[in-house]
Amino acid sequence: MLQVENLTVYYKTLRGYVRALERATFTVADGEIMGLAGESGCGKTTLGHSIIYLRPPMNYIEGRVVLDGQELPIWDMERMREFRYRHVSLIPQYAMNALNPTRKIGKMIAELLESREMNYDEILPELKRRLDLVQLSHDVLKMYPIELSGGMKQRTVMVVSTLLNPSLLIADEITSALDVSTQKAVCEMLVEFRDRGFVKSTIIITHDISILYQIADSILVMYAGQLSEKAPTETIFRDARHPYTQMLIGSLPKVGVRYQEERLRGIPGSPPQLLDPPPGCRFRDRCPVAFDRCVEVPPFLEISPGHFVACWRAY
Amino acid sequence: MGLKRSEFLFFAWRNRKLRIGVSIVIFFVILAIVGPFLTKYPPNEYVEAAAFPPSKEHWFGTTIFGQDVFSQFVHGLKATFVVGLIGGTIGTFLGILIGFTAGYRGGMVDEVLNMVTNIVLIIPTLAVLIIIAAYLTVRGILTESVLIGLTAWPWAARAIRAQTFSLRVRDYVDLARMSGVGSMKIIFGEIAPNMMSYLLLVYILQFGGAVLNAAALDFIGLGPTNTISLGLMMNYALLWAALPLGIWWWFVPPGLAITAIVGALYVTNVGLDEVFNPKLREM
Amino acid sequence: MSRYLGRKLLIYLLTFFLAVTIDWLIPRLMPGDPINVMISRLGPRNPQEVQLLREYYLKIFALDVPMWQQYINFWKSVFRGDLGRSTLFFPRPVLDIIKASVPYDILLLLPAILLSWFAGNNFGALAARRRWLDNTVLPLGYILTATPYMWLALLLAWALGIVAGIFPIAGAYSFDLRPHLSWRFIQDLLLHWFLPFLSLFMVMFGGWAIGMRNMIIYELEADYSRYLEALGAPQGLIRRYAFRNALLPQITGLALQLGTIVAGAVATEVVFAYPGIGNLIVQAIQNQDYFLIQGCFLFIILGVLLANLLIDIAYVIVDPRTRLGMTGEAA
Amino acid sequence: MSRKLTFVILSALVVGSLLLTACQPQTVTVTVVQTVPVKETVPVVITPTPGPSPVVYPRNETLYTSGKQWGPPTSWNPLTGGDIAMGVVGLCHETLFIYDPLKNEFIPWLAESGKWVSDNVYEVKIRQGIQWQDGQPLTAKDVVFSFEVRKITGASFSYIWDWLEKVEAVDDYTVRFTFKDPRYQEWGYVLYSLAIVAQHVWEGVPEADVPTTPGVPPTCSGAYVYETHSEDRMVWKRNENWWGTKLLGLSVGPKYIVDIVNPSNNVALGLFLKGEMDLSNNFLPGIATLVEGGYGVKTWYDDPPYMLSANTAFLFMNTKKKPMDDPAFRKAMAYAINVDEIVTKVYGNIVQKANPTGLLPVWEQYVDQAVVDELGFSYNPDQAKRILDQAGYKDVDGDGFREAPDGSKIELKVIVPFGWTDWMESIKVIANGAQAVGINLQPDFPDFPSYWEMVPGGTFDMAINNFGSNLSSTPWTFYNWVFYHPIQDTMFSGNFGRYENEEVFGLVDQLDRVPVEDIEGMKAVMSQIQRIQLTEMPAIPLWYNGLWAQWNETYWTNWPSAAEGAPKYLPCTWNGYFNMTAILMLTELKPAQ
Repeated sequence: MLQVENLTVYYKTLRGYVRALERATFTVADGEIMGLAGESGCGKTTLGHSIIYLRPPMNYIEGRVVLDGQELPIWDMERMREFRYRHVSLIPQYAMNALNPTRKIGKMIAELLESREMNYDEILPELKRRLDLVQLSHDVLKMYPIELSGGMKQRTVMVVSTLLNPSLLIADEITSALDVSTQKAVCEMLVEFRDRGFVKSTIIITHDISILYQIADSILVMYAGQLSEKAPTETIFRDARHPYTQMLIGSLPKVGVRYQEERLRGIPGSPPQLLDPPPGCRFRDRCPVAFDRCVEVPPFLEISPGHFVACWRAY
Repeated sequence: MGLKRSEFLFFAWRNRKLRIGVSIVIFFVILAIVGPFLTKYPPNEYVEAAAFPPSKEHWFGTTIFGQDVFSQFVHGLKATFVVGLIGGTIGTFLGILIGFTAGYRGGMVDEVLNMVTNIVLIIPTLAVLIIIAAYLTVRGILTESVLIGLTAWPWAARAIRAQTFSLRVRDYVDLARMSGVGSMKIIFGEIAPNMMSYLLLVYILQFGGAVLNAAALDFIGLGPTNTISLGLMMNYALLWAALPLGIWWWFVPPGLAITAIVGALYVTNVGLDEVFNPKLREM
Repeated sequence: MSRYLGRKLLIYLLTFFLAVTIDWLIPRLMPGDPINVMISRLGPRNPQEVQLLREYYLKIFALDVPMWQQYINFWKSVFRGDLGRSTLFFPRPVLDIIKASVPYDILLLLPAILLSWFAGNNFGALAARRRWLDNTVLPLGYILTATPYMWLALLLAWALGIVAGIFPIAGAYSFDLRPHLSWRFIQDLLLHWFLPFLSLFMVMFGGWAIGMRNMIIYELEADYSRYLEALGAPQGLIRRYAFRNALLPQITGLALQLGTIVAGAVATEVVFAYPGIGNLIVQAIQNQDYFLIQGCFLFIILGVLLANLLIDIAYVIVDPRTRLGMTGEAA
Repeated sequence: MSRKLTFVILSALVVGSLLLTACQPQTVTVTVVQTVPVKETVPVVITPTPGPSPVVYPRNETLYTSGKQWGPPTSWNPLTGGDIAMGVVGLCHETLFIYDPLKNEFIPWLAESGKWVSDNVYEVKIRQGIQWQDGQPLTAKDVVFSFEVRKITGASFSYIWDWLEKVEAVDDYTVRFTFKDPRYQEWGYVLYSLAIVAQHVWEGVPEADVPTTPGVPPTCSGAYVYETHSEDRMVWKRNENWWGTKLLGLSVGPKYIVDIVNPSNNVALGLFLKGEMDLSNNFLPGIATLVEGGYGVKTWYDDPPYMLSANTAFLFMNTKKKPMDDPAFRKAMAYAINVDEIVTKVYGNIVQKANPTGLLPVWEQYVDQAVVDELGFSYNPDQAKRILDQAGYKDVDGDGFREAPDGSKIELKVIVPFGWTDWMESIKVIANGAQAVGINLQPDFPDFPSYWEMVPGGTFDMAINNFGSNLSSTPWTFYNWVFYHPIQDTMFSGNFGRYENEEVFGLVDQLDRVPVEDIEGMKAVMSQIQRIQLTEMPAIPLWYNGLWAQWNETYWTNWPSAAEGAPKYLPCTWNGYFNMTAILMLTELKPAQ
């Protein structure tokens, strides 16, 4: 069970703070796979990363992250180290390059585990079982990353990241570099990992909502550093309340077709820049239904069980 | 890498390394230009008693023959910048030409050029320079600069080749190629602009390398035979026993200037790298 | 791996071929007639005498056959280890003279290159970790690497040799000694060796330290470092990986730097009158002893080629990517 | 990578290379270039003195010198006309006489006496009891052989056979020389310069190899035995059985003489200031300051010019080229050169300005002052301009430089070898002087071999040279150099400007035939030569190079100098100076303690 309260993280730049994430409050239940969607630069990666790996130029401003009842010291790189991997783990966007090119994979895992005071040999049987599960030969352990194909690397990273059965797994854009068939396999694996209890909760960060339709239990939509809407997947697709979510869904060409462009062309205008964002609802300028009230920041309210939205029109 | 000009200037000014490096270089450039007017002594004229330590009259003292060291110094500075400018330009130009061609054309052209580059890279530059320089009985700053430029390109060619290679396979270049844009247009329209910052860094390193190479050549006695340079000053100082006689003001300034200029160029290089490469930017 | 080394070997062979050919051309392209120099030294007084001497020397320098024959003969003698005779040190064979100098170059260059490489890399890695080191000592690295070799040599010779009077500033050993195996001689040898070594070491050290520092910073930003960090690996492990991976370009850098190092060694040897090849080649040039220039040039090329080969082998050992045939751009 | 392992390897390498250097055998090339051994021959080379050689030369028994060797020693063969190692003639090989230029007298050496028995017959008595270093006696037949062997092409002194008819041994210790053309002046020079070699060593050497074999270690008769050499030094060891001790009661002080190859002024001066070198025959810049500055540096004189004069530096002008073929132009050049500036600025007063005749101070008595007063020149740019104006050299095109009377441009170069720093600075002064009077003269510094190809080859415009103007027993050597004749394709031995004048050539030849004792006769001839010289100005005497010699008394004392009571011998290790009394300097040196 992940509880995020009022989490605010800025980027420190030479020109001032970029308000990349503001007042994020939501929960992810045990066993829940939550999709985190939005345009590039909306703060979804910031949100994902700040839970596990908050480092400069990211700046912790305020808020709490509680995992299984225990507060994560996300503002402290050193203290946070203990929680990483065991409790929170990450499948990074750059999974293709995530493995040290000059170490054999088995050796790298061994060194990683030993650096966390764990015994590689004890974990090895389980590691092999999981390699079987993702249909990787055990020989992978004796290989260098360069000897693996992209898909193999991706699966290896998934196995490595979930090896210690973390409570929370953050999967960051894991499908963007893969072809459609591999994409599907990877997604199914994520579900399987959850089903087998390797991970409790999962956050999948993606700009590709169609992926989420297949595997996510719920979807959280972000816009310009703020949460717009969170609801079970079905609700989001059938009954989205935030105009932005509606436009996002509406802009999808067809469910299941891979969407390549980073920016959604269907929505006119572009998100405000976050260095000095305008007050009120940040979607206001692009919103077809904006009205006077929108100059105030809309709260992120639960309008029906499990359905949260931040829009004056939706309450 | 696609920094806008205003943005570039903004970050450039904010970067301390860049500020320091550029200031030092500019200082010496000004000294090289203005210096000759600050001294009333021609560089090789006997103006005063021998081996005077620095004084009000002779800021850097005099040589064992009674030549004004400051005057030689500022004239030598000028030569240093000429060598850096010409040698650096030729070296960079050849590097770009060969590196671009190899990286962009690929295939056999690349294979052959790469092999040539590797061969030239292995043969020690100085050994070749020594031979060429010994061959020329009359040598001037210009010849020297050209020689240095002609032998300094291989590493630049290799680096540029690698860069071009990575840019060549980018989507937008593919797109341009598919839509039938000519090679030259792609190189100068698509690839070159994306490499400008990189080329600037290469140029700075070539400049510094040329200055150091020239100093070494001059010092060994293969430099210009008809003018003064910083390397020659050190050469003369050694030949004329400035060490045992303790005439330190003869050999300290020229070396110091070279070190300062080249060092400042390197620091500028790092600063620029930080400006161009946001990952390295200081926050 | 065999493909990688095979390509390298081909390049080396081509380089060697080219170098020997250039080498052969040297005395034939250079201005001035080495034979005339020899004859004039003997000061003949009439034309018949000049003719006699000319024939005599043409034979000695193997210049009395047609060009193509000379070229073939040159290759033959290179493989026989016969580099002809020096005109400056006539009638000594060039190989003899070079053989007397090479030990000093090994003595000077090998420790200077290797020690500066190790020390520089370690220091650079340290600087990348400690901000204060990075900000205070690193500028020193920039200054060192921008220093002309001979200037540092002059400064050291002046400060430690002349002013402080601790070290001798010329030669490889004192003039009151004959080379022999004893502590006194070794001590004397080391005392003469130290300043040239130090000046080479310091300049190179600066370059390696800066290179390493920059590489480490790149590596620490690399994806695999971030992944490890996200998985809570301690800094120690991450740095270890970064160091190891940063070392690879530094090995390649060593190969690239060899040419510059040779140049630096020449200037340094001149300052300290150190009897290595560098000093020899400058003497040979000043006296237009083409056969000696030839010999020195060939030796330098051979040395650099050999060093490159060793570096390549070392590279293959440490970088799995080359071993697996995915050559990319290694050296 | 294991850093520890690398360190171990590294240390092993360092130690290994140290040992390698240490064990490097001191290559004494004992092999001889033996091409065609036709008959049973005695090898040139004899085994070095038996017994272990020391590895450390005791400082108080060793004399360190420098100045002769500019490159590593390569030849120990006194028969070669080329460069031989320091001391080969003088320390090792000896001559019949030695000559004392300060007293202008010949001192019998291997010879006991020598005299002209008729106009064209000279007879020498050899001392009895002289032994070669291998124990064989030195007799008249060695002397005869030493002259006969000079008939080989390429051997040094082969020219004596142009005027020598025969040499014969009258008995074991008497040699008679019969001349077809007795050249008394030149013969005097030969008597103290020609090295006597051992017949039993040299007769086995194939003729063709005689001028080229390095001949190491040499067998000689002198006070020193070859010890060792390397790239940067030549070491001699005292011959404890030297005949001089028995027969003359002389003994040389230093047990070892280590001659150091000049690496650079810098190194030489450094060693010298540290007392690691006893006698430096280098030109050391700044020596004046050191003498005055209490560094313990001693020179012949305590005041400028500090040194004796050894030779005259001339500016040669190529008289086969325009405009140097014009005496007026040459004369103008003489007036345009500010020699005083060279003397004071470049040399710091350690050299002296040359007399307009160029004759060295020891030959002062031969200068015809009346001629000099009438025709002599001195620095005077206005006079130079006047001469040029009168001769029609005018700046026609207004570029600041004069054109030749026929309107052609004048662009000239003055050359000296690169790295000869004092000369390099000097020609800058000369070029400045020439430019100041409107002659476009630029300094240029080719490498020595190029220089030495251009100068004898006659392809230069102007050049400084002093090679043959050395101190000797006769001013004839000086004039023979300035007016060397006949003019050939390659002028190796002087008259580089190729000045052609049969009258003066005849006078020089005539001087050669004046008996050595006939001072007045010599003066009469030389006065005529000087008149032509100063009128025609074929070459311009500039300054007297010093007999560069500076020493310190840390380890050796009783050095020769101008000081009262000091020995009056030449303190110089250059070629030819040991037989001009420098060997006697060694007999006077005393250890400091």
